[in-house]
Amino acid sequence: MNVKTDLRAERGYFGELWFGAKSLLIGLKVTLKALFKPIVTVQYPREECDITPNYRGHVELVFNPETGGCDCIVCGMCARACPSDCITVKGEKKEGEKGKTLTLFSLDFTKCSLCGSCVETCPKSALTYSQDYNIAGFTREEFHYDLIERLKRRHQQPLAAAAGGN
Amino acid sequence: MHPATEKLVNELNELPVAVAACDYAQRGYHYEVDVAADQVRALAECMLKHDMYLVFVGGLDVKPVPRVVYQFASYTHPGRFVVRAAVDENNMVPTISDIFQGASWHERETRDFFGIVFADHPYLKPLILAEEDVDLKPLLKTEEALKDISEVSWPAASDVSSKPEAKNKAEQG
Amino acid sequence: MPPELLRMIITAVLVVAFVFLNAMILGYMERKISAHIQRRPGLMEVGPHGVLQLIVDGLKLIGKQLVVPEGSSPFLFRLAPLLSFAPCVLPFVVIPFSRKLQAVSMDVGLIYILAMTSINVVAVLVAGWASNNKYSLFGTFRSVAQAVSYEIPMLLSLLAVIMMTSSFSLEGIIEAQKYYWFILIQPVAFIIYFVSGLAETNRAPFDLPEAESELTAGFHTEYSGMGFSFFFLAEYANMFTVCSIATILFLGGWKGIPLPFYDYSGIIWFLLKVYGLLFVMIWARWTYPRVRFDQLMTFCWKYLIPFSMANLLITAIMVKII
Amino acid sequence: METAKEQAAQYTLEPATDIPKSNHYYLNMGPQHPSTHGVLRVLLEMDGEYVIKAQPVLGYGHRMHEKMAEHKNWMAFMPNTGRMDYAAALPFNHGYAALFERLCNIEVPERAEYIRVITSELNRLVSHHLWLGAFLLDLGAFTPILYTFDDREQVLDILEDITGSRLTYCYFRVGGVCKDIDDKFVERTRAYIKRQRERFKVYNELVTGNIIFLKRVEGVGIISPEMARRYGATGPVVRGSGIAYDIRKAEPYSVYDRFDFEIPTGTTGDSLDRYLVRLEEMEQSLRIIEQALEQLPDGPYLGKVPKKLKLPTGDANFAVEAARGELSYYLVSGGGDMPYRLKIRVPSYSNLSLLPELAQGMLIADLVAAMGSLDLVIPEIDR
Repeated sequence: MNVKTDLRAERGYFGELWFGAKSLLIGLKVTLKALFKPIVTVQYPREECDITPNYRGHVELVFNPETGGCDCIVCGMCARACPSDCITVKGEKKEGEKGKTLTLFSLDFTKCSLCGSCVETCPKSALTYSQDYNIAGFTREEFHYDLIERLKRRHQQPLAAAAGGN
Repeated sequence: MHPATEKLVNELNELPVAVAACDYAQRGYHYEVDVAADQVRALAECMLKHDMYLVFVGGLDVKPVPRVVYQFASYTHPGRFVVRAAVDENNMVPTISDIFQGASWHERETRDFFGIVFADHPYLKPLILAEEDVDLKPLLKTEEALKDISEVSWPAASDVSSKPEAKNKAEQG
Repeated sequence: MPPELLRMIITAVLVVAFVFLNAMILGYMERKISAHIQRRPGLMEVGPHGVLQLIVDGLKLIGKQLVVPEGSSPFLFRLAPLLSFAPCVLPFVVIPFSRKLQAVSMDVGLIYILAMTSINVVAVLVAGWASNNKYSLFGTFRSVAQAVSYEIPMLLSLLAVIMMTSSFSLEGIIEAQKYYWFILIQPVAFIIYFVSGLAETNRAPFDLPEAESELTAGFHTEYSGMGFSFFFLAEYANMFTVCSIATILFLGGWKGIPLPFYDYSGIIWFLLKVYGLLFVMIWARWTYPRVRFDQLMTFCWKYLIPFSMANLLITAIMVKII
Repeated sequence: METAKEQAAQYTLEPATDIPKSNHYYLNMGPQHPSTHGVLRVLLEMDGEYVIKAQPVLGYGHRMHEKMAEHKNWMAFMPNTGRMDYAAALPFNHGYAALFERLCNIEVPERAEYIRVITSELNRLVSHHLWLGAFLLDLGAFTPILYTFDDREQVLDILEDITGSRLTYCYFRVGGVCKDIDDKFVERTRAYIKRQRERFKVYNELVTGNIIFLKRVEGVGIISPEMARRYGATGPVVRGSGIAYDIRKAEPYSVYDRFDFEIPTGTTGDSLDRYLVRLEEMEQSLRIIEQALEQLPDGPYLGKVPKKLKLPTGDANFAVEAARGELSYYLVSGGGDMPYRLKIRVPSYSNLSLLPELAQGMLIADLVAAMGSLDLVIPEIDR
């Protein structure tokens, strides 16, 4: 299929003038119309866009309300699946419990490429994506996240706020 | 087989090159060609004559000698050729950049990554790497990782039945 | 102090103040109009709807260092912004803002203005040459060639009006439009003048001397701080001058239906017309792509000059007959 | 032969015109220049405003993806594919996933193939929107880029809802895709198609018919079919030259053979043709998406894939039509789950390589227009 070729027509001296003037006026019409249309942008730091719940930010541990912690069994699948080696998981064996207990889950977000391998390989579905998208910091260390700490903070703050209200 | 491809294959058979038809569904190309370094130019001219275009030129570091891989295809009919040329004793292959001008950059890149020299190339300066990295050759394999050419080729047609993917399928099932 | 000297000082202060104010208004207008054409809000941060942004920008520019590049000619490099700014201020002296508001009444007012606006090209030449930058030099080449060739249709189109009024005096031309505006009988001259005016002030689609996508910033690539802001001021002052000439010659100057505030209706009408034309200039800039250099020249020599000459000829015949 | 060997062994052979004539001079366009889009540097030998010789200098954004591929299994390398062509990452995902499916003979559920086609075509629209805005920005029109970005945002929102990211997607998996689409997606996509059709009118009024635009692109940067072939140009560049070559038709992959769409071609091979071809391609993409949504079957979105793929020894190639042309992954495997060698043939690389010949004798303004019409993505060239 050929694209339209009428744009290439020989128009002659006055034909070109007429064609040109008309096209320029049509262009002005388009922009004038736009001038009176509502704006489509968002004043970013003042207002923020609604982010879709499917947004895939960095990983977070999933809160399990029954245990009050997370479901991680320290199998290390996520750390092995990570293409950039940015996950470190450590756990220790405690007396009277089967399996290990999570003691450290750190994510080096500076290296993460947001592929989602860790979330997909997790056998206990203990990992999920965070919704944070406007992340900024001054040092690299600010992006070395301690996910256990983050989990605690996320689920203690509402409680503390409620307590403060009372 | 498209008649134009057939003509090309017939002409290639007249050169001292080994042309083998392949299963497109399995490999994604139609013909595999093995060629010696001194026949590369004749082959490229033949490709040019038969309306093929150059898809890419790349290197492949294998024992006993590295290969230069060319791929040709056509705008008008299906027919994808993968050409493997063994470098000569000086680690050289003649350039085809005067036949397919697009090869010039690909050859420079291959020089960057593999150190394969393209004889008579008019301007074999590093393209992608910096000029001081002329001896870096990042894609060359280490001694232990280096494999023989037979270890990275499809098994010969006779033992098609023992294709590994058949095994894969069995694992799936 | 002799009253004449006092008058001159007051005029000078007012004119320079007006140039700065005009640049601020136009800068705000340009950014707001472009924003809304592109469907974004534009300036919103400093002051309500960002009205104070231009003041902050001005302060920022004053505070910045004027970096003189290595290998440049430091004297000429520093001279060029001043050379660009000074002649732009002078035309304001003779522009009749209303019947009573005019600093100096001059019989050859029009010629004076045209002479002053032509100096700008020298400043651009000096700026581009002194910068020791190839992009700047490109911008300069283009600017000089463009300004010189577009002067011809511009003057030819103005000549048609001058022939009808037999006067170079701006008040005289306004008085001659007692019953109708000259745009009605000289539409071709008006269009040619306006297009040449766009080219003379290096406004898009004729902004080749500072074509961003080709020459990064053209002749003022190397300028920073106040050096840059002088070019910026000069551009807006030139735009105002071009539009006020168009208003005076074709749109009846300060003439208009008397408004309730009688004393000021002249100046209100004048500014309304001028800023209306300036709006069109800005509107066009944010609509069109940039022309190529040879096309710019072709357009001038193939269309503008023949048309303005034909227009002049017809005007001459009509003046003779009537 | 002996001299040829010596010459080549030196690696530092200068081109004949390295020393400019007295009235010629060098101009460095880039790596930081408003119209080189990223870190491309073009070394220009100029005579006044005319370009005598243009030499692109590459490698400023080089990351050696091909080496990384040799040390990663398919899943670990998948994010890398999206980072080569940031403007249209999904076709790059697609080629890599499909290459492994071909090598290991893995079945992909039909629904997954449809999802792949729909999202890839949406991504092509994203890429063409970006190109359209940037191309006009190169020509000095500031406003269209904001309009195209407005439309592009609509597609990005749809894609983000499904893939979770906006630009460097990592959505396809060997055997399917990682997340199913839902009714909301279908609905939004339909609404978007309707909106986009309306918007083409605006583009045509504002840009296509504009006399200044036509004058800037007509007859500029003419690539003859013969020249395109010698350089291996593909995609809209070669279609602009009048050759109806599209991998989606020539070597149909996925389910592209089930849709009724046409390959737009130009007549002269100038920048205007490439512009019109891309604009028409956007329309054709909408058609494909419409048909795919119509035919969308139910079923699983991810097939059965062994946990650890075992590659057979041998080589395979997979070519897809990326937004800029033919993308070929050529994989040589020596067993195991990692490639022995992966050659990535990217479209912009060949498309840019014709610039030195194209640029000869051009005005610098035309060079900017011609480069814009080639639609270059530099990270893809540098890899």
